[in-house]
Amino acid sequence: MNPVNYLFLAALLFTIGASGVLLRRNAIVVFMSIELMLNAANLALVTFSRMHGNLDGQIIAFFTMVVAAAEVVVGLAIIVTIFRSRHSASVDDAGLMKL
Amino acid sequence: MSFPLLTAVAVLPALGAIATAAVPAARRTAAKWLALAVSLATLVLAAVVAFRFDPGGDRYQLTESYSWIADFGVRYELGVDGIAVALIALTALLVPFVILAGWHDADSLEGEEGPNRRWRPTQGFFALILAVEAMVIISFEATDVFLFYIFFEAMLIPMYFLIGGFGDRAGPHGEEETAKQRSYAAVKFLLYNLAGGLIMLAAVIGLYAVTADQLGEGTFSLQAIVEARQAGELTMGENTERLLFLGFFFAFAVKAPLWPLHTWLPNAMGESTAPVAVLITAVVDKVGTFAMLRFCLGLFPGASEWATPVIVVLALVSIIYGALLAIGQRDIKRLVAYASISHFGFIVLGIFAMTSQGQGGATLYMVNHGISTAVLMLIVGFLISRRGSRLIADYGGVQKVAPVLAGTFLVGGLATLSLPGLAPFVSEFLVLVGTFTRYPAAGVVATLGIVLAALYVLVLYQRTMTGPVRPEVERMPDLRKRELLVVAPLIALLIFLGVFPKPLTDIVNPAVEHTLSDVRMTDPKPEVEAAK
Amino acid sequence: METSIGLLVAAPLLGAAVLLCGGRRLDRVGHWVGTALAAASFVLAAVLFADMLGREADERSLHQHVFSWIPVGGFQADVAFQLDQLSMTFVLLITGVGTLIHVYSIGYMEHDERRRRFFGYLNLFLAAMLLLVLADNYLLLYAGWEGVGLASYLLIGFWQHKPSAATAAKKAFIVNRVGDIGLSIAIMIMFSTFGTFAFGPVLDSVGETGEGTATAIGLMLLLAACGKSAQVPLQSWLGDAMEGPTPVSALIHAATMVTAGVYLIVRSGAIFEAAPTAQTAVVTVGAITLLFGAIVGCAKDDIKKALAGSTMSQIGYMVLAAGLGPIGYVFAIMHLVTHGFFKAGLFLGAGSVMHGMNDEVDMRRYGGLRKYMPITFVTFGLGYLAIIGFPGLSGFFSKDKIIEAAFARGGTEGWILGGAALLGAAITAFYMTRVMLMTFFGEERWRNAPAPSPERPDVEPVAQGGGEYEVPRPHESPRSMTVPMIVLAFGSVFAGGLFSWGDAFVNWLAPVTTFEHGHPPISAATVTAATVVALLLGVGLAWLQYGRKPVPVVAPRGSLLTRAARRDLLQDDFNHVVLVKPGEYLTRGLVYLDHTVVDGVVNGTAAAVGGLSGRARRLQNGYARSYAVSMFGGAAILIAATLLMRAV
Amino acid sequence: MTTTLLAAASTSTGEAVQFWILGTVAVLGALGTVLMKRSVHSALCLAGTMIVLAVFYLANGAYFLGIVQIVVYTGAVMMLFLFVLMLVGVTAADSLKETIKGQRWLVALCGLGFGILLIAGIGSAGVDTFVGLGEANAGGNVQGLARSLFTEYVFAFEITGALLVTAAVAAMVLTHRERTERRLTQRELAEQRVREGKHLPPLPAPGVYARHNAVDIPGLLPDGTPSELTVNATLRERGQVRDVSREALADLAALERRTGEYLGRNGTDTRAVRGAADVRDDVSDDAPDTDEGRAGDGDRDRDREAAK
Repeated sequence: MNPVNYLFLAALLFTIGASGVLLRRNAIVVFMSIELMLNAANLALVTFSRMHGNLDGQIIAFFTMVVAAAEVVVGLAIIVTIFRSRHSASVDDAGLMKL
Repeated sequence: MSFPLLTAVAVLPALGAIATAAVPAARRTAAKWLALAVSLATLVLAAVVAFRFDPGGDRYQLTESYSWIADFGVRYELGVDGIAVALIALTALLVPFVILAGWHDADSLEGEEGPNRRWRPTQGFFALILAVEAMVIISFEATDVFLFYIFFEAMLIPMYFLIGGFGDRAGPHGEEETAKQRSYAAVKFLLYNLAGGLIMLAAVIGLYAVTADQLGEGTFSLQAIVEARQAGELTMGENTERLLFLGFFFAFAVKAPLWPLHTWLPNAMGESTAPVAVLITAVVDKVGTFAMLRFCLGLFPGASEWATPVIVVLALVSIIYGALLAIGQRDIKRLVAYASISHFGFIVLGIFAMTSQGQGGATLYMVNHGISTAVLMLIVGFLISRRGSRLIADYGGVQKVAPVLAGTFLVGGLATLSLPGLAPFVSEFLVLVGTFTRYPAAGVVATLGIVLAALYVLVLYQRTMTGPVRPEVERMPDLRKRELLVVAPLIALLIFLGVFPKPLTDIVNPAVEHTLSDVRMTDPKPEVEAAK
Repeated sequence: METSIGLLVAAPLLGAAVLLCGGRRLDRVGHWVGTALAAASFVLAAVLFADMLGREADERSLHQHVFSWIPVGGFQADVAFQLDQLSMTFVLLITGVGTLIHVYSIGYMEHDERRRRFFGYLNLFLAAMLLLVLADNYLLLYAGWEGVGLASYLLIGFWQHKPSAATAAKKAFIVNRVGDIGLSIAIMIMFSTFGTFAFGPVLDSVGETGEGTATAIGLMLLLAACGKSAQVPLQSWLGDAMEGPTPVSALIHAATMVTAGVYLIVRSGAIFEAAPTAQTAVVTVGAITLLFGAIVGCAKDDIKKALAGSTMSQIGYMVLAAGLGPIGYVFAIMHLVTHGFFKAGLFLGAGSVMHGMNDEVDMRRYGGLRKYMPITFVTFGLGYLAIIGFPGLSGFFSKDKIIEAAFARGGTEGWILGGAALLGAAITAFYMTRVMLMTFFGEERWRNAPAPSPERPDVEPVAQGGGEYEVPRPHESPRSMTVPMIVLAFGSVFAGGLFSWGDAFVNWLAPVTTFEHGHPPISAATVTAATVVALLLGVGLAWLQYGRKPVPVVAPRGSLLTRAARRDLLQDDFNHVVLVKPGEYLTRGLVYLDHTVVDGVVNGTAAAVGGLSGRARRLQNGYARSYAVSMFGGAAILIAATLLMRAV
Repeated sequence: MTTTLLAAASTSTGEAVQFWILGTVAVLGALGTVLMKRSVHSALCLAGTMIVLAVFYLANGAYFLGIVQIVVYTGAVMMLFLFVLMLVGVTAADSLKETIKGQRWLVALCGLGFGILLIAGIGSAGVDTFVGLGEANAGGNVQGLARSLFTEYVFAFEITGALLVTAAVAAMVLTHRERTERRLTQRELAEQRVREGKHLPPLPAPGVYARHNAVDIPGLLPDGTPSELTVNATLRERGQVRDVSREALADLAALERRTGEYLGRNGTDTRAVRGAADVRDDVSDDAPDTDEGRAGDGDRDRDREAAK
């Protein structure tokens, strides 16, 4: 098989993740979907690094992970705070922008 | 580098505006006096400019030139030719009278509470007037297209606040409705001019692109472009030139309201106080016609020639249309506004007649119309401030109770209908002759305008001033000292320029010759000489 | 001597400036100042006249270049004066009659608190009129032309509190403006043809251009003349102009201003000679107007309006003569001068009558006044004899010559014109006699209260309890009024004889306005005889109708023609239907159009944009997820774009 | 495994097999993450996918990343998720019913379009020759990463470090709640209870009058009705309250009746029966919402005490 399939898989996962972000109202699940997207991206990066035979792709993937970790920490903290304040983790309820 | 005189003329009122705005709230009268002093100082400086200007000298004088935004070749370039000098003088001359006439206009807003209470109205009013003066003057001086554009647009900001913020209460339909109308007028003014300005901006950028494309690095400098064009280095494509021309012309046609882009003027002049109305029609709008002369003709001679027939027709329509609508008005201020539209038609006609008489006449017309409209409008303002109504029908027999007011009003009116001996006659006749020598038919049609002018002026005078005295005007006081001080000098000037316009023509003529040479036009030869 | 020409204009101008700007403190002396300055310029004129007589015929034309007025490119307008015999004649007439009328006004306006301003306006008029006749180019003449128009506007509307006066003034000015279009267009044509509009060059080189141009200029000048001189079709304002104070009617609307048209035509004679069509137009207008005015004059019961009609018709004679070319110019001017004397006299007389009759103007309420105001009667009578052309009085000489010249035009045209002129003479005799009889003879109809009449619906009969009617006490006017009348009467008696004494006037004017003897198909004696017969006929008819049987106080309904004539032969109605009404509709329509269409388009656009954004607003529903969807879609589109880019 | 890392256009069949199997798992896991009703399940699915991805990393020669993936993601991040889920409420299952009009269709459209385009893009990218990580990983994958990480990416690395610190601080700041008011004393708490009309005396022990004293059997009140209060709240939560057997109730009722006849008064029987019925529905509808039940029991007991 051609390793490019990894890329197709990545694309698939990314799309699923994106749809998840758009479909789910529970902030935590939305977050998970984002993680899914990030991971898909990482997979692609890793595959690229293999494709081009240098490690930069992996480096970027590494950074992605770190940043993702940071983002998760902050994001979840925010979710918790929101949940505390309005007893709901639904992204639709956080609608102060709404007219 | 000698003393930057032109910058000084423009900057002085600007500083004055800031200073006036900074006057503490309690010291209202001080602010008024400060503003008046600054405007008079500006007048002095403008006079110095006029004297330092040598009609026989080269085209642009007292020039200043610094690089401003080097990356886009934008320069801070100032320079005046005869036309600019005349108009700067006009502006500097009118503003003190505007300030004096508007001495008490902002008082009613002081101590205003509730929704429409404003922050230090008096200081604001006079500061804004000075700001407008500064911007108008610098846009008369700018020889860099971009610089001009900036102030051409910036002018709108203070004007917007002057119109929207300080209209008089004397509306025909009660205070509530008047306030609504006023904000409508202000917004309309802003939108119309912004629309024009934005289209012009596109053209300005286009111009830059063309120069950058052809001259290596782009420039906005009027002189540079004109020289390049005359040297044959710069040759715009026919369509490009026409599009750019239209872009510029549209903006100027809105500013100097040309039919059918005129409808903002009656609202703006109707709703704002008389001094502001004078500022609009006598000073700000002149920038439009001035720019037609300096930029449209200077930058796009070919396109100007191409567009002339249409523009001449539009000008004729404006003349007749404006006059007819003036006859049909019930509101004195709107009447004056429509009269102005008719006069702007004459100015544009003169400019595009492409004859020395036409353009010289147009330039004189700008000055004379400025003065005559100022006289008429300010007196109308005094009249309205006495009776508190703008409707013609509410007056009658004023002449009996306030003869001086009526007399000066009549003089203003006669100037508006361009009676010989008063300044506007000179310019109007020059425009007519200039037009006739190139487009006889247009000249004849335009001549009808003088009958219609007589009609609306005299009907106005008859309805308001003559006839039996109406009870409402019985107690009307005659002109006060301050008001007479405003009107008398202007009338004197009208008569002087009507009898002896030579000083003005001497300054203007060479500039007009230059403009004509830009468009490569010469006056048509008289038939008989041609025969010889 | 040249340098002093400007003073002629300057003196009354100074007076006007002083009186109008002087303020109330001049109220006491104002009228004296005005009169003095008018007189001053008359004296100066006389001096200049003497000086001119002292010189050879061909050196009599003086020029004074004061300053360059409007120098723009090839357009050079100067303030420069030209004083030749023609101008001199006018200057003398204007200053002379003007001064007399100043004097007269001192008495006439005694009780008016705005007398100072009145004299200011009179001086302004003198200045403008002198400028008109002294100008050496058409543009300066135009300035004077409009100036007199302004003065007449101010003076007609002098009693501004009377709406009728204000309206009449406005009407006069606007109708004149219509004429002014002609003058200004004429000047434009001159400039574009000759490159100048100074009398000398234009009139010399008019031959070099085509007849078409000349005709155009001529017709335009004629239009101007019609406006100023109240000729058909622009005559409608003169009747209403009688709303002004009587001295004004005498000076402006009889003696001087209304004759400016004649001056213009005579001055531009060369142009008309180069354009026969234009000449024909001129004579036609003249002929029509002289009949028109005469007919109107017959029907009016208002004494001033009757005289106005007669003015119209007399100017018709002048225009007719001026249109005849070299054979007529001189007589046009001659009639103009004599008419200046006797018509002014008649008006002053009328004024004096009104003065004594509590400003009553309806002749049907006069009658038998000769024994109450003898001086007025005599002077008025002399004027009357002069105007009907009673042999030996000035009117006779001038009018007779014009009729002769009219016949001399030759061909059927000559016969028609001559006939019209003769008929006019007869009618003149008729209506003047009518005026005379109704005013000074017959029973005293003013003794009992007025009854409403179709002419004057305003007066309500005393029967159903109106105000108490106090019987007027006719009395002779003060000396300041009678003296000018007497002087003018002298003028109207002797001027004609003086002028035709050895063709003095002809020789005087000939160098300026070329002159040649006309050769009528019938001998001069016959013409004279015919004239006399015509005038006797007219007088006789008038006597039959107004002398023999008493004049009814309430005007009879009268024949169709009479009723039409009372309404100025329906010309006002005509203007109203043809011009005023459509104009009103047009303006109303345009106001509506401007609001709905021109403005509507803009407002419509604004509304459309508003609505659109209202719709678009719905997209911003505040759900983070739907924003995310749009982002996602955007990303998809971006990819598609890149793919396409690569595909291309 | 090293073989696969050499330059090649295709991989070993082993890797192929592994890819197809695990790839399916990964996709299923992803779908599960998105579609599961309870977020706990989503979390678990995600974890699964991540592990699969870790394997793929290893297969792609990214050994370090593979490990990091397992440690950081499946280890740290997913645990974090689960903790938060606990905080928010494990049992909470959110409905998948869409509230925004047309959202679903839009998502479907965009998702399909996006996916297809992306895959088409990759397909058209024409990447068939793989350099492979042979020489890149020659000096060892970790060393290689470390080298470039601390040489050319050192700056980015430092910044990332700063980011992490900031994130940690941020998390603390966000979640830490400053106590604004003074801690309440015993007395105040008691007063508060009184004010709120809560159950004042200590709760009764379970198993009173019971056949046996198991904790999951409610004690009976004097009239024989079981009092939920006596059962541990957690058990109540879980709905694991065992009820007193019917016959016991029946006997109790009979005894009551007899004593009633003996004493010559009646009326309590009905009460007893109703009580029995009460137990039924009490138990049944206590499960879903706890507060209601507790409150109801609270005041019922109270009027019992009043009767005593």
